[in-house]
Amino acid sequence: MKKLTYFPGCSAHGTSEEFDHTLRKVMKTLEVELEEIPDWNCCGATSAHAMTDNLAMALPMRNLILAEKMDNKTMGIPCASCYSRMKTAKYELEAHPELAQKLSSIVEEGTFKGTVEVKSMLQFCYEEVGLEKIKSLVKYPLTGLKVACYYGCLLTRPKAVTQFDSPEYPMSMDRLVEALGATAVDFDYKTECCGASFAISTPEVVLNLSGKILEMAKEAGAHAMVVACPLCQSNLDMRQPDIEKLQGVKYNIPVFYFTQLMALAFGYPVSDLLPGKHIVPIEPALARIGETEEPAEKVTKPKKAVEAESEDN
Amino acid sequence: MDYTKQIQDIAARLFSEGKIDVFVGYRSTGYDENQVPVIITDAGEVDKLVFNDRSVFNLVNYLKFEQTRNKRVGIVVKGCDSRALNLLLTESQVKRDNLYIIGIACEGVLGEDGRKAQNCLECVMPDAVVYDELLGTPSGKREYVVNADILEIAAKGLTERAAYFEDVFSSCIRCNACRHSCPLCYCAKCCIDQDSSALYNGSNTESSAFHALMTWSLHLAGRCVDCRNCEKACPSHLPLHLLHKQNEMVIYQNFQGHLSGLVPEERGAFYKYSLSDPDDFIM
Amino acid sequence: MDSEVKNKIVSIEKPQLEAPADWQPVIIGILCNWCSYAGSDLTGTSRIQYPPNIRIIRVPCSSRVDPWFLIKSLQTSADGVLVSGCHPGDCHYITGNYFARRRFLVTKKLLNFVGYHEDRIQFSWVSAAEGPKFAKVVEKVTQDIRKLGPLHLNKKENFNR
Amino acid sequence: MARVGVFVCFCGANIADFVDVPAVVEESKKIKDVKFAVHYKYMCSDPGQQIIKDAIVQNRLTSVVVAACSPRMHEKTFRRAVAEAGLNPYLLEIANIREHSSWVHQKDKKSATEKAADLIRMAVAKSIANEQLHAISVPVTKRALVIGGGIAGIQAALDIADAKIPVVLVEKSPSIGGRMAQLDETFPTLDCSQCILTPKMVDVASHPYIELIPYSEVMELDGFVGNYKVKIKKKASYVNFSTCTGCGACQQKCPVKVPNEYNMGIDKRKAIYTPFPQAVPNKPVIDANHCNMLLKGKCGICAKVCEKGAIDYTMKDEIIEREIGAVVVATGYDLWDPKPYEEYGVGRFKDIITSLEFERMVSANGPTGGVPVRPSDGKVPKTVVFIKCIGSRDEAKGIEYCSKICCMYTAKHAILLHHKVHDSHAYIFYMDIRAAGKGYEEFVKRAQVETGATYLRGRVSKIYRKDDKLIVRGEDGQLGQVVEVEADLVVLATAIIPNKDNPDLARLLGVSYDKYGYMSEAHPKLRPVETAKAGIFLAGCTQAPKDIPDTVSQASACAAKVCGLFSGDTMQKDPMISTVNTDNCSGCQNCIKVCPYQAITAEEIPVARGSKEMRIVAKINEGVCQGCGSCAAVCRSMAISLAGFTDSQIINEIVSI
Repeated sequence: MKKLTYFPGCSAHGTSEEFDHTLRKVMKTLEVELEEIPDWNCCGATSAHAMTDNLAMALPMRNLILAEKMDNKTMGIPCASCYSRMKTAKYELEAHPELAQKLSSIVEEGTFKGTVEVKSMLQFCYEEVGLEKIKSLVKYPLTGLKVACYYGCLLTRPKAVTQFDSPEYPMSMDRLVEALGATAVDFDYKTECCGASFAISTPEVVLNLSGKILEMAKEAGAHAMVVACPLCQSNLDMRQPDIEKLQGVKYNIPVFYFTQLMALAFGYPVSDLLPGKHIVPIEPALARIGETEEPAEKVTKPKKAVEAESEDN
Repeated sequence: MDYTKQIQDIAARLFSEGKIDVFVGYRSTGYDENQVPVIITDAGEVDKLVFNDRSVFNLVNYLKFEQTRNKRVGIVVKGCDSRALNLLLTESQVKRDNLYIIGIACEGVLGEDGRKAQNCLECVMPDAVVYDELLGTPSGKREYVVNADILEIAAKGLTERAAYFEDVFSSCIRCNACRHSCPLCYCAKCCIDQDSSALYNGSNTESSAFHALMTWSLHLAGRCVDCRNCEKACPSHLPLHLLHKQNEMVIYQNFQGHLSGLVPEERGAFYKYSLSDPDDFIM
Repeated sequence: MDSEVKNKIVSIEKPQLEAPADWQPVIIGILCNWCSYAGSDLTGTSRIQYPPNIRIIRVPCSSRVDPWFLIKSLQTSADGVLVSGCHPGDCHYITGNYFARRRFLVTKKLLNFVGYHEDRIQFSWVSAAEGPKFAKVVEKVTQDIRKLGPLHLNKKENFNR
Repeated sequence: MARVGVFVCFCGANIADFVDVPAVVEESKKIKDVKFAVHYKYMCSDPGQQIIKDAIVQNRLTSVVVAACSPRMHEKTFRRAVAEAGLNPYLLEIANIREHSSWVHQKDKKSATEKAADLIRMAVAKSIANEQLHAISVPVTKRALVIGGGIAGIQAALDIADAKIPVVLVEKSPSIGGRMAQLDETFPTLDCSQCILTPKMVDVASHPYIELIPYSEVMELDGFVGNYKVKIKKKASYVNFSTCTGCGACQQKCPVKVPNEYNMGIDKRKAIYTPFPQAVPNKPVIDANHCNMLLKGKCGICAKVCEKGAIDYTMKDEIIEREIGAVVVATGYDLWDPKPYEEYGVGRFKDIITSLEFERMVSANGPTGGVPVRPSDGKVPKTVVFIKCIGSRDEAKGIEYCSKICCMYTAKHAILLHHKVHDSHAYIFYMDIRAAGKGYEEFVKRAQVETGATYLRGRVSKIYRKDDKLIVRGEDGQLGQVVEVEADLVVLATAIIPNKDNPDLARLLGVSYDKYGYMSEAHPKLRPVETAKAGIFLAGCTQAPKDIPDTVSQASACAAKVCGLFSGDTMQKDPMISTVNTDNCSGCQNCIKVCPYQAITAEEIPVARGSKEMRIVAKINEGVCQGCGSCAAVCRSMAISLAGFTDSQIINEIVSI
């Protein structure tokens, strides 16, 4: 059993409960034990780093120090914001040891050593678990489901800090959902801005930007979108009715966390996806699973599916 | 280790066959058990020759003198001596055809204290590497060990070292015996003797000794074979081997394990290079 | 030499001579004509500023530098020496700097062995295009030497007097 | 007794503003042996030089120190002046108080002044040890090597050959012509590239003084100016050029198709091919990496169809050696790969092409017959977006410099697009329009006014697909708005980078190159075509990005330099070389090992005059020695000394500080 230091972040206990919930299920299947950091604190996103540099470093530094005390190589973070803060802090503190020195007067938990790797859960699945393993565990391939993978702004940027995937046209999530059997459509808007933190101050900005993303996803032929960030999810999902009202079109594009699709493919029931948390109903998209476009394929495919099922039983 | 008889026989044979004009060997001083080098020109003198663990001097030094120059010479060489000879051959100072070399598979010679000499304990190649005839049983090449004195000095720290070497350099009387006794110091005119040279200013102050000894040791860096003729010749008993061994260590550790004179035709470490030489000390 | 010993060597310095308040380190810079001297010229044409303590001597190639130039420098006039040449592979004379590199390493270590701080003699590769790098190198060397203090006071022999 | 004169230059304000020149002169006067010291506003000027000459005569000076700019700048000038006053020119030393003092210590006049005085003290000390030297005459091989057969190489070769000097022209590919042969029409006159280039190519092939060696590369260069020896690898062409008639039957029948480099891979060529119909020489070569016969031993069709029996599969690479006196390097440029522009979808969207691909499309002999088409569906594009500065002036993704020609060729592309597709519209995103050159600004105006191309000042931030269009989103900086253009085709004006082999070639030739890989000229303004290595010259984009007029001028300049070099039967060589004092030489021959030029040999001389006994000493070939001083530094007995940089000179400098 592999062990992973886990930093859930505030949204995992609230708005993105379904992310956390399915993540824990999926990790169980992948034989990864999540060890939550005891007494973790706010990552410092938005408010802290918008106001004071020291606090923006000190908050994640404390988490990093706590994580270093645990005996694992890697610290996994589901939320892209938390990930970005943590990763940036690690990068800065390593580059400027004098900063760590200075902040040690605020953080009493110990000294920063930089021994723990910080990874987003997507990166962890992609790099440490591996697509091969994920593929081997798929019980119900998501064949027929076309999804647009949306990475948002922080998962792969800035490149110097994240050192993961392409900053402009990443492919890791696309490859992951393809391993689950779904089809990842070519999606040119996968790293465009969703409006993120303007959600409260200037919602129109969010509606415009997220609206464009949905439009392009639809254009690309996606049944659903897949994300790895709670803020992306809430902007695209929760605001979809408002966007539709503004633009006068109907999208009906549910927005999944990649872990939800993994859970589904690994054989967990739909109820484990916490469908109640979604504003846009997920059922129409899920109904696409098993659908095939070319009639020629229809003859062969069910046969394989039957075989696969009989093996499972 | 006593090859007195064999060497006497060989020398007698060489003289009788007319193969050599002179023979360079060791003779006993008759005082304690000390030996000195001897150059004999006649078969009748061969009974002077001795060889045992008191045969410390590197006879190769005598190949640069008038008595042996351009003559056919028979000579006795131990491992270290033969390495120096190898270098002299490479640097065209002697002709191989003129030499009859009696190589010794050396078991180590004794130091002044009557115990095995330090350089013999640390010797990397006790067997002669160039010879016409080898006496004794070869024991083969040995692992390189860093000189114990170097480590001791290096561990001292800069201030102490500076003081230590200030003492060393100020004790030098610039007699140049070290140079005279070194088999590899054969220059027609030594750089530290040249009138025009800013190296030599006629004085034997600490600073000029420092300059001379440093330059001298760098001229031997990558060539010195650790025979310690210089140290034995020094009337001030300066630990000259420290400088040589320091250079030897740096060269061995950084330049592909270079050790002087082990291989025929191989020149000193400063006359070749490798693309992979250390570069990290350079900005 | 094991690293522990090595660390010790660089961390201790000769007893510091009491430097007068207005003491300025004297640094001799020996630069190869084709790369580093040209690079230092470029530093000038680019008006990049650096500390004024270095006195530059032009040689055709770093391979012209005989170790005793360095010994002589430290002994007579300089508190530190910088030798700079072309990057490996870029030597105007093809292989000069490779030979020089070997001598430099041995000389540096030997001087350190007899009591000179490693920073007293420094080396760099500066190409003709690396004006900014030259300034940085001089800055570093000057800083290092300033930290180490004077090597000799009242010993300054004037060649002409 | 030495009598040294010190001449301190103000260099206008360059030195005088940051160094107290009069104080420096006063300080210089205090130096023992200095008999004369003076300052002047411009020492290098005619009256300045006259001051030096007069002082030499009046004060019977034995050596001269000029404190001014870098010796790399004016050493020659002052040497000449000193010589004209009757003093040996090598008794001059320069104290570099401009580059090494006034320019780099501008905030500390006191220190700069002290340093200047010190530099002069060092130069005086050195000059006292200077010796009279005399330039060395060496014979010259009057044959030039030109590397690269693009327009630069062609022009240089023709100009040199027209002066009746034999030229060896080496070209890497099977035909000369280079990048210019790929162009359609050329700015700012829109004359057809082929029409002006191909006659020159034919001239090269038929010129009695040019030896064209195509499909070959330079392997080694030994020697020194006037006396180089070059080894050229002639790659196996597998076609016997002397029997081949160039009929083309082999190319028709060859079954193997390979992306066509000449057309930027838009169409295919065969494994046996001539790069383009107007190629010179117009003989095919077999691409060994793709030929079935050479790879698998099966096929042999070309040999079967060749009536002349010119195909020879057993041909091997051949090494050709030539003795030459000078080299012109004209290796041209490559295009920067725009892959890092992921936000544009480079590599994902077929309808994004580079400007050279566009050039090939609009070219009359191009793969699409002169009409631009979309690679995705073959349709003729109506709206084309051109994006400039792709990789150029982009520190984050590309390179810092301006590629110089993109503004002009993009304007040309807009005009050509309009010519070929009348109802089309060009949008051009640009950072600046750099149109300095004769007729250049007018040409850009023409693109804007006549063609109606829309110039948008701003960067493109993203390109995405919508249906079969590419939506180009960028900023219109003048309106301060984000604009989106629905494009059928996007053309990227990718940066010029040096030929990827440049650094290797530079190392092989022994010339320096900059961080990008361009070879470095000896002086950016005054010696733009010479390298620091005597006898090696640079033409075209080997040195920096430039357009055809500049390239041709530079090539002709190279030719003039070569002709000048070859104007006499011998040439003067710097006397700063090593000499052996045989009295001190012990004959160890270690110096031979460190000499990079094999200039040292062992020589036997009598031990004493009249003696039969011999000893070995080192002997230096003064024609071959380049004066690096490696030997002098390793000579333990100080038998070797390097003129101009002797031990005493350097030690004098060291101890004078």
